[in-house]
Amino acid sequence: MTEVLIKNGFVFDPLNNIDGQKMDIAIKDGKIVKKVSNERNAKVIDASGLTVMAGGVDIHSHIAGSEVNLGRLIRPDDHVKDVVKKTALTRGGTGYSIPSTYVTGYRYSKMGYTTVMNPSMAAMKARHAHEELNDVPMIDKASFTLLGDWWFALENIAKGDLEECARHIAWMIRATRSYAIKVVNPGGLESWGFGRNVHSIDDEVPNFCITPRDIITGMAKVNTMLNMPHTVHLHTNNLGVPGNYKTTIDTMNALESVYTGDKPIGHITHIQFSSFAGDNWAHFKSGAEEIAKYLNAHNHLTVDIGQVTFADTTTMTADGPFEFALYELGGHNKWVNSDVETESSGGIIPFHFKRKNAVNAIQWSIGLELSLLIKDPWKWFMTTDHPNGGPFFHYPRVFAWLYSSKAREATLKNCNKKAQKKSLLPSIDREYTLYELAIITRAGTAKALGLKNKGHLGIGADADVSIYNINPETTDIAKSYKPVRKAFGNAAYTIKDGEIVVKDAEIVATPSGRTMWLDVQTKEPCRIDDKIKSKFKDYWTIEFDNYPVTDHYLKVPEKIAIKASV
Amino acid sequence: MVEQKLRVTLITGRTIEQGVGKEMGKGSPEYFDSAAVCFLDPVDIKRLGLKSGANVKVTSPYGSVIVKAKRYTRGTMSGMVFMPCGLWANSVCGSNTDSIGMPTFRGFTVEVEPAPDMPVLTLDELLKQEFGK
Amino acid sequence: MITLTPKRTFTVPIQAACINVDVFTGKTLQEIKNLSITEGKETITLNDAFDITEDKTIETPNITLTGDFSKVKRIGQGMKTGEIVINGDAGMHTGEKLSGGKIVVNGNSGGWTGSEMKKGLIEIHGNSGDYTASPYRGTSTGMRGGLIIVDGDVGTDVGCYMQGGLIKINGSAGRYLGFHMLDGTIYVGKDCSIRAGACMTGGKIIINGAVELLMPTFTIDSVKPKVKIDATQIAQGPFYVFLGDIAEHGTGKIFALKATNPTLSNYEKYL
Amino acid sequence: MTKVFNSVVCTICGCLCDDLEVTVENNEIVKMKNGCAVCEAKMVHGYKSEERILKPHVRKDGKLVPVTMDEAIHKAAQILTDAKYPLLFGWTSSASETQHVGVELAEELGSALDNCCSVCHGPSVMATQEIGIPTATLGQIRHRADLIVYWACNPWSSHPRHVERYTAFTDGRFEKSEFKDYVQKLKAKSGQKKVAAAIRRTRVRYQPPPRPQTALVEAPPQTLAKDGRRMVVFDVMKTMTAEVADYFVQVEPNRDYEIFGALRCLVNDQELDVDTVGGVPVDYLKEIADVMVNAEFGAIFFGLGLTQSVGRFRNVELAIALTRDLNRKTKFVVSPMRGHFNVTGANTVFAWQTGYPFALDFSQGYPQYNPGEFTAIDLLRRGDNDATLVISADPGAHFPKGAMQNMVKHPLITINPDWNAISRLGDVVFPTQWCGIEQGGTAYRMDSVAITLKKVVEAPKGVPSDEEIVKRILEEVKVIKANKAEKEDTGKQVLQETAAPKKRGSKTLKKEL
Repeated sequence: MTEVLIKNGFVFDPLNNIDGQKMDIAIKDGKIVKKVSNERNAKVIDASGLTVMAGGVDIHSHIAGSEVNLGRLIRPDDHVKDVVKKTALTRGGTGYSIPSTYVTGYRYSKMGYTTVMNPSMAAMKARHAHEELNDVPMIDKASFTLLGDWWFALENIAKGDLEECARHIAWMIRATRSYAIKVVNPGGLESWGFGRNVHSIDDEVPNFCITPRDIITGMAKVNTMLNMPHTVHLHTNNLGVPGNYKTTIDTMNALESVYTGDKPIGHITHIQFSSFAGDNWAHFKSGAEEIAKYLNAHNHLTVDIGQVTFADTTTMTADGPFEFALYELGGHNKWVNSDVETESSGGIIPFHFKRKNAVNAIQWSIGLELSLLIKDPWKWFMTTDHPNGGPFFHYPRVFAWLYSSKAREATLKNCNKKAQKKSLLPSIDREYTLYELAIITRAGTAKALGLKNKGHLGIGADADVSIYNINPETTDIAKSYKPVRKAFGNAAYTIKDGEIVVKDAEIVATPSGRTMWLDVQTKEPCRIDDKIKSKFKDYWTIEFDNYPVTDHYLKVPEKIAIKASV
Repeated sequence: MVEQKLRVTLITGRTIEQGVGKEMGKGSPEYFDSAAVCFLDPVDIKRLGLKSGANVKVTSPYGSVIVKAKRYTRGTMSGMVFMPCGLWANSVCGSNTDSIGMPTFRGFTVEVEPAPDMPVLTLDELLKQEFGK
Repeated sequence: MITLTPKRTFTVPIQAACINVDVFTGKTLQEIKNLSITEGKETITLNDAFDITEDKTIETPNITLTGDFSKVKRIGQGMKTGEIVINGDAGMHTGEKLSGGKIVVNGNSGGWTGSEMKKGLIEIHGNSGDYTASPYRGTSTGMRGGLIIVDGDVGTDVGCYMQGGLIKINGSAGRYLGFHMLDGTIYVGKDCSIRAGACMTGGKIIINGAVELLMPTFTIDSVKPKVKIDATQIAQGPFYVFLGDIAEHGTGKIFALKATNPTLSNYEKYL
Repeated sequence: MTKVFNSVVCTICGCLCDDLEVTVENNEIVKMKNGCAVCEAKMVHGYKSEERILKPHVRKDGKLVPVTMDEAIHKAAQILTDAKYPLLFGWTSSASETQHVGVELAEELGSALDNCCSVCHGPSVMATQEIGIPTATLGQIRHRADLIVYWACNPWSSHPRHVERYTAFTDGRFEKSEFKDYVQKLKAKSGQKKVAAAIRRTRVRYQPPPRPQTALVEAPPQTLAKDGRRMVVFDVMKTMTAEVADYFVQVEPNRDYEIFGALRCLVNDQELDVDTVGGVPVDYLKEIADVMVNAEFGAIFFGLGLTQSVGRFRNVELAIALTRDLNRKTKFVVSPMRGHFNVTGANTVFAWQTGYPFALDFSQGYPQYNPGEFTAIDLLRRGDNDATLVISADPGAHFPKGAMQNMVKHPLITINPDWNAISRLGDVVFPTQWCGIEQGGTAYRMDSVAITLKKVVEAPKGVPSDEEIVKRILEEVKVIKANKAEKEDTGKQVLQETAAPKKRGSKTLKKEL
């Protein structure tokens, strides 16, 4: 493989404490090395005057799977607005809110992102998710399995047998070729099986003698027992309900009860949707201050935001009851619900976030308030919960709102008047630096995910690099936010595993990218006896032998071996 | 009283026999026996003065075909006839789709009349007649 | 005036959204000839398919199409100003998303004619296809304004999700006329097939002929002697007035002429 | 040598039953357990019938003659590149891996691309695009549903094990089936094997527990008020399925839409101005609406009776709207009874690659979608195409005559394992392996759960998989296109060289070209 030398760039590499120093980055055989063997044989990129960062790592973006594809399928009206022509090198496709797989890969790469986590995969439909991920080129990816309402887990937690639960989950992580445990509205999805929901973390889940609190703490403990690289990835109860910030704080407290003090115990995802105050939609308010205060005082959690970007998008989540509640609010012509037996549910509603709508504008404000009020950038990460808050290719807009108060003002000015009055944003003058941006988009996410070779440019790291046309010496990014925003959307170079894949925002190579999965080995393997098999037959409608995903479904698999402590 | 012709609504669809037949092969006798038929209500069979198994001609605005008449005994369906989907039924189905891609497969009016002197064509004969190949 | 005449009989469909006054304006004849269109999968120039001449003495119509254009799709798509006259049949998507100007078809017009139209006028002196004035798949915003006049009959699903404007059909109408209509007016000079106004929540459908079968989800409101079609035209009744679609809690109105609809008289007992 | 394969997947209908036990002797399936009659016909008999295609054929002077694979591939690629607007149709009996390559081929060609969905549940997909769909995987229904409605479908014939595996005749965690016990008792009584086989073949019409006649009567029968899982059938005629249902409602043909509309009003406690709808008294529908509202978990399955009769996708749309309305009162789901075993896969694969599930066109370089414009039947009806490739489908037997007559006017390429109607009509005929018997792959069940198909026997020598054929055609198309472009380029160069002495700007020349 050819060697690459990136010369004289301003490097931002927070995991190695490099803050904009001018230096060279050398690449050999897909890894970062100290120096190239011979500069004359290496491909030299003159990065003088450019910003160099590790490739972006997205911690939460729904890019593939049954749910995503169903969303794609129901929105021809969305695709027809955004078509992508085939070229000699790249495949054609469509956008907008849920781009087709190839377009997803190309657009991520154009922004300098090289790793994306697909955070919601129903175990039974894992095969589909992996087939689809194979068609997302340019990026490395991994999926999180929905396990919070899996009958096996609920029964074992109710029994108090967490070790057995852990063994089952280890089996499931392997069987679905997954990377982390995802818990969505714990207990709520099971209740939704009969059209109901849970409304606090201490409501009982019908038929299972268990509460959401039991599930949350049980899963967090299981996660620790299994030595998973990432924490439990949690979508809270009561998501999207006014006043839900209290439930969120209850949840965070519950997680604290199992915190052992070394590394974070949980990750609360798209927390913007869980930081609502006010008693009802008419009195809808931001709960960002309370949540940020809590997070500033505690160290057991990480969060991502789920920023709203004002787009005609498509909301999709495994939280079926939430989507139904959204549908009930009216004004939606399409509603999809898709329950998955013994495991999960799902819902989809196309949704247009509008500046002039008070609730939407406040939601936008909540996301930014959280981002700016949480002091430590290692605790929170930037996402739009693609496509829920807005499509992922709107990230540069979000960056601009973070590094430029001028950009925030410009958007706020066009928002709903009531929302403007309620917004805390005018009182906050924090502006993110490039160093901090590198934390919330790559270094922090890679760390939270336990991806040792990603998110930084130290020796031995994967040679995933993005180079942006931003000169930190000559540009005041906060003032001239527009060109910088443009630069973030159109990488000067993206390098994936040592190969230049994007040059001047044009795709120049289309590698496949790897699919990472955990081979979790428990000391005592999960017992698969006839009893379990017969239970399996009772619970699912497919045969035990046909359930696990085989290697055939991973185009470029990257197995990560994990030794569990049970 | 015996009638010359009946104007009825045609329904096409699957039967398990046709399902078995198609899997045995389109040229198989099972397929021919199960697909080149038309089910009528016993009352309608009587009105046409037919016996079960007699040849009938089914005609629609889109074409006509000879098939064997069979009695449908499971429930009343006077005014309707049922043909298993397949080449024979499709000889009378229309290509109009109301601009959604689905042709006129069922729920349209056809005429059924006895055709004692006309043979039921086999798959190959029918292909030759309709498409010349 | 630019005149286009087909050079040959087309067998595969042609996509030619560039046949549009906005596009032609400001271009020389040579530039117009070089505009690219597709014939099936092949990209060709306008000149490959059509004989193109210019007559600078005539201003309106800006474009005249003479011959069989039934395989030519998207004529005048998204046009804002000017006038196109088609002396022959027009293909699918003619005048789609029209936001001004005028299109006259002296022949029949294909499906999706005037789809998602905003403003302007489309006159069809023949029949018009399915989905006339109806939006694209999965879209719930239909025709917003303007006027469509059809001298002949129309196909099925005409005026779906209509939000404003007027469709005047002098012939008869197919199934699902005014499906999910929100506002605006549809007038049918002759008969109307089943399921007119299904799922409508607003607007009005005036049927001057026989209604094949009224949806059971409509309820009779009154009998009115006449009804306004637009500011200048009035349809003479008496008309039965039905409200619906109650399954959608709608308040759309169907006006069915009493004289041609004796089967609807059994609704009178509820008045 | 005998080998027994377990958990083999059936490749007939959208149920994708994956519990077959297949016995193979000397590379031949000799026995199959657990499958339905149709499955047995295919897996034990049909797949090895004499009608198998073993060699590629090309039509020469009106007769199909065997040729080499290379010749057939080249001929097919030549036809497709020469055509102005080819159509690629079928795909639903192929594994999703093949469908995957199919999209690439269509994109490379700039052709139209459609799958059999357009003549079965395309309308259901379109209805979903209009208003979404509340649905669930089949197991969810098995575990929870206490009311099963089969509307305009006859699973007993088209999905023979649907009732037994997923709905009325099976037990779930929260819902028991009285039928299951009954079936089991019957099995025990008269020798398990014999009866099991009989039930599978659906030849024996065993009588369920005594109940009132299910013809139209004034008062609804008591069975509807009973506890436990109930099964209701709406259809235009009394089918096998209707016979075993607790309750059968015979509706007039083409009046489903009106009945759905009426039911929606009744579910929302509104009054109607009419007495009967679609041949069913309104009082009767009121009772049904009550039963629906009072169900804990209801499931509506609908079939081609809705998608093929007058109204087509609008019928489905209203079925979904009814389900949505019912969700305000209780939990309800609705699901189409997808036909071909991988028709859902075709929709799924097409959708993730292009955004659209069927009725595609690539002539503009990007995918376009519009049923009615790019669906196979409409293209053929209008005569828009000048060449067709049909893969793993038999439009010869399942398209209306008018459409087929336009198809056979132009060159036709077919890829099918046996001499079905379309292969007999083909101009270039490829042999291929039976998907799910001689080759593996992935298929999507009707509730879009992906399942891995198994290979149990070796294909006859020289018969490739359809994936390989499509891949080779794609490569050949690329080669032909490259050669063509090269020729044009040399043509251009010659022109430029001759033009050069005249000192004309090459830019203007290029423009003219």
